[in-house]
Amino acid sequence: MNNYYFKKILSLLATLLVISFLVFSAFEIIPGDPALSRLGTNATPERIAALRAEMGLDKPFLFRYFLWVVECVKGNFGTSYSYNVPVMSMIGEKLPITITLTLLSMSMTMIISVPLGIALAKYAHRTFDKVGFIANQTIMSVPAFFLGILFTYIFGLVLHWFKPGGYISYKQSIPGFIGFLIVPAIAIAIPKCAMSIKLLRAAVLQEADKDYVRTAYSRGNSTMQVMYRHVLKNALIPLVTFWGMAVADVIAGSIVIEQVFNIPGLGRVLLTSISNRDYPVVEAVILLIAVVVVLMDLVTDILYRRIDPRVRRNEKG
Amino acid sequence: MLQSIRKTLKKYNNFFFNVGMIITLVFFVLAVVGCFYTPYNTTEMNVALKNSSPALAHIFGCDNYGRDIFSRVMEGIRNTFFISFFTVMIGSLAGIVIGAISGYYGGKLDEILMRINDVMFAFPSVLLALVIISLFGSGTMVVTLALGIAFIPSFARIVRSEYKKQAALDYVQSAKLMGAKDIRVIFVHILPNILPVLVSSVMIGFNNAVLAEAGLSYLGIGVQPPEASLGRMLSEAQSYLFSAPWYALFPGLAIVFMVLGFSMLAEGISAAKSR
Amino acid sequence: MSLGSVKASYIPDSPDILVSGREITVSFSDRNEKRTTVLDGLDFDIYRGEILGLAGESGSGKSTLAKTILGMVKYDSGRLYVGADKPQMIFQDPYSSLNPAKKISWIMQEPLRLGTNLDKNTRKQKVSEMLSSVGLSDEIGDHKPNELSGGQRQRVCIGTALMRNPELLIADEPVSALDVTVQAQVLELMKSLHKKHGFTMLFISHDLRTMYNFCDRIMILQKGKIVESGKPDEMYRNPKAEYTKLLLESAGISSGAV
Amino acid sequence: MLLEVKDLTIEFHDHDRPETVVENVSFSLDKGEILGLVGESGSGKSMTAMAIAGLLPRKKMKKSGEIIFEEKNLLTLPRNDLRGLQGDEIAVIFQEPMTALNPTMRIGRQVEEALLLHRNMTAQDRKNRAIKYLKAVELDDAERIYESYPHELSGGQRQRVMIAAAMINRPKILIADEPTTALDVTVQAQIIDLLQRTNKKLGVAILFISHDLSLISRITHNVIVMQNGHIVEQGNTDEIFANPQNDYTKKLIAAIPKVELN
Repeated sequence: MNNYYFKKILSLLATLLVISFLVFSAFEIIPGDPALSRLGTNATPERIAALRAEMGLDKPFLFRYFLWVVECVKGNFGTSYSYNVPVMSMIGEKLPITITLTLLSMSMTMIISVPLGIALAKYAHRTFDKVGFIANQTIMSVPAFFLGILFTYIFGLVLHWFKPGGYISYKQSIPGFIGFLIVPAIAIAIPKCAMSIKLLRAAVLQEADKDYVRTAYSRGNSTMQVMYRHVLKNALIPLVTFWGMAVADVIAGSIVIEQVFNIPGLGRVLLTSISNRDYPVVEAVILLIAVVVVLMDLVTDILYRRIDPRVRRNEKG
Repeated sequence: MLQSIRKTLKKYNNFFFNVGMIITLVFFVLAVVGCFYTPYNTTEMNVALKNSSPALAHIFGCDNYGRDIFSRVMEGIRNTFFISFFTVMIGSLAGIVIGAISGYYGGKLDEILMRINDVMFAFPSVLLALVIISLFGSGTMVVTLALGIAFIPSFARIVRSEYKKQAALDYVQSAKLMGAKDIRVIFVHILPNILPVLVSSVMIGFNNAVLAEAGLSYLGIGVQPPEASLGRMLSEAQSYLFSAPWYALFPGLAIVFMVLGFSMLAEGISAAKSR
Repeated sequence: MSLGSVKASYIPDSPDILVSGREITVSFSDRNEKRTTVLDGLDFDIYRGEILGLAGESGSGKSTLAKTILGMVKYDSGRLYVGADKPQMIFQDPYSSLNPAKKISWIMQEPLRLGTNLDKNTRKQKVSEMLSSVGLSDEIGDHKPNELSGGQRQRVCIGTALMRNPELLIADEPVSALDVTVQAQVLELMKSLHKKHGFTMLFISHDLRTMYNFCDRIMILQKGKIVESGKPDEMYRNPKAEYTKLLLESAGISSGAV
Repeated sequence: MLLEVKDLTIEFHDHDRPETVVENVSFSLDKGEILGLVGESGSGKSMTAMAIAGLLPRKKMKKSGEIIFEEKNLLTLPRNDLRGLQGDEIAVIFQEPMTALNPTMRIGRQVEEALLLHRNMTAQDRKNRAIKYLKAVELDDAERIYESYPHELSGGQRQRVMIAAAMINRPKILIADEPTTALDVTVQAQIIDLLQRTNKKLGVAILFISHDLSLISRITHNVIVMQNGHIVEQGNTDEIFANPQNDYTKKLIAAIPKVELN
């Protein structure tokens, strides 16, 4: 068991190393000299050379990669080209916003989708399911940012439930901060929720056809007993994978949602750095998300092994 | 020929497929017509019509420059449609080749390919596209290419698992025993059997491509003004949300229905397959 | 990777031998690199024109032996001689051994398309001859596999395998997925085709009852080793190995007549 | 008479045309009897058995006739009352021990589930009883198996677990739907032997469904031969095998490969 996790963590670290190398070399091969772009085209060659040396750009590629990785591990992602402040402090300030948004929408997704997915499957092919399925399919088709705009209009401008654009920093007031993030979180959660419901419904229906369900009925279980005691655990297996990947997806989705609700989060930082060609910041954000992807992979794996004993066997011995 | 078309139509005659087909056809016609004709010039401004509400002459109303929103939505649909088309083409063709090789041959090659693929797959496609765009700029071509590349892993994953399933079946062994070369087994023997899955995942690909393109153009990446794009229209409409809510509503609905059409088609195809 | 023509690593002493193996060992490694021996130093000969039965339970290695002869599995050590060019195989599950996307006629033409230069009309002619010799009507060729019954499918498989007159036919549990009455018919067909074409057949089965009348010789395999071989009548009357006795007893065949 | 089936007819209504899969089937099962139900695929033998077990879907299917068990008609019995019999008086074992057990639930919980549903017992009592029954089906190391998951057992062990789980409430009827088809011959013989001894020891009546005539001829007291949803012949097993009347029965018996050692 421990041996398995040891191996797993090693392979995840290797994955991270590969990603970091790809990211680093990608920003290496792009045309344009960061020193030049920082000083402008009319700078003297001497000044450029001096700045290149200061930025470490005159060293060999692999050496710079090695230095960069060592510094990243230490938590130092370099200095922003455009703002000349440590990348870490720029990102660190924004992290709580993105994390809160992600946690809020993920928990909404999980809490709402499980009972609804089971309910649809229970009434499969009856009117409730048919109507619910079509509604679900339609909701899945609404992009989160359009939902956000609709919510801004309906809840903000018409009903005045919240003040559009009135973001409250977590430094000012934590309840106010969370209160403001709830509507954006709902906008992110609704399409994800619809997808979870669809997946769970399909998984439950697929499980319901299996032989062990018939065995359960033959012992005198009622439909609800069969669903919750036998089917649910097996049907959650595909959903766990989906949720694991949804976390990274939600973070990516929050980039757009932050624009809609004018929230100064990680997404805003990424977008400005992309347009400013502020590569240390872009690299850091990408690496950060890669870490989340890899971590979620680990969490999914742990959950998987809790739910499905067959997975445990495959790596034993 | 005619008979086989009729047979196919009968096989796919279900609610989801029909609704999806109708919606998609409407958008397809709008996109194609949008290449040659729009009711008004999409860039012509008219101060008198600034933020005017929907009326007979301008059924979707006018935007903050007094441009006809219906015409601009048509143009946006056209752009989204073609960007999505090429995105899915790039993603699916590369995905088929990678997935087929990986799934059919298996072994170490499969392990390495899928390792890379899985990391890329778990990486949100919008973000992957953003990385590529940050490297090469934000034109229409780059966005199409970036999304196309970002879509490869999901296709490769599906195709690989189908090939793995098929390669384990006896008819594949049988074909090899007859003396069929691998390339023939892959494309002549196996490919027709995964076609339904492939078509349905291409439709889901369209669905995701439309969503991703709209998201990116909302961020101002992709189609550049004054050319219309649905996402950018939404982002511009946000400033006038209170005075001209229809400006946001119509491009948004266009995205929703376009996505809905493709997802219904995908649903309909899987439903026909499982019957 | 082209299958079916295995290079001989030695030449057996008798010209009557079509396939022969000496000390054949095959092992697989699982995901944790742990190796399990599936075939453990097998010595066997298959004589020209005979029907050799290969009996054993799941995990005995009988299918692996077939795949080794066909070159689909590599053997770790030992010597193998396969004197037949393009040996063919009939699989257990007639539902997965025919390509679901193709028509029967297309499937049956494929061996000719790949191995001969015959034109389309000649190929079709040959297919229709083969269909009638496996007891199927011509119009079956226009159907797809899912429109056929299990018995019909297995007939098609037999016909396809015989399209290029192979010297060796390996049948891996060819009737165990079929209904009992259909089983009898398919076995009868195979027997009569064997008489007509004179190919050599390796008949893999777990059913000692079926093998009794069908095979000229029987080899009993247990955990990758041959525990006994001989003519069915002698073996059933006087089984030497304990395992053979157990198998016969389990099948309800005691030393008396049943 | 323990169970009586009268004029059982089952129709499917999920396609364009209704399809009759079982038509006018009547037979009875006595206490302690092993009754064979034999036929090829599509004969309706499994449908008949599932109707008795109460496992046919309620929708898209029309059932008529009667299945009388202890003066109750199982076909019309309300579902809650039927559930009271399932797993208590009537138990089932299935063909695929691989898939008939829940892959994510420990063996112990599956074996004792019928106790949980039908008896008022403490958890410890249930466990003791489950282990007793696991031992009774000759599983050595019953305590370990109690804590195992299905994938950790072999096919034969799983089928033994199924039998223990089915017998734990001492049912009056055990429906065995091709219980050995998926197993190896030697394991098959052991399971058959176990079923026969269970029948003798506990007096449970067994409805044994199989396509394997040689197996049926060896273990059943009486046999019913079905074809296309109809009963074509029924009676004492030895008599039918010695002197079949119906053409189809003759054909089936002729299809058993003969082993005549001389």
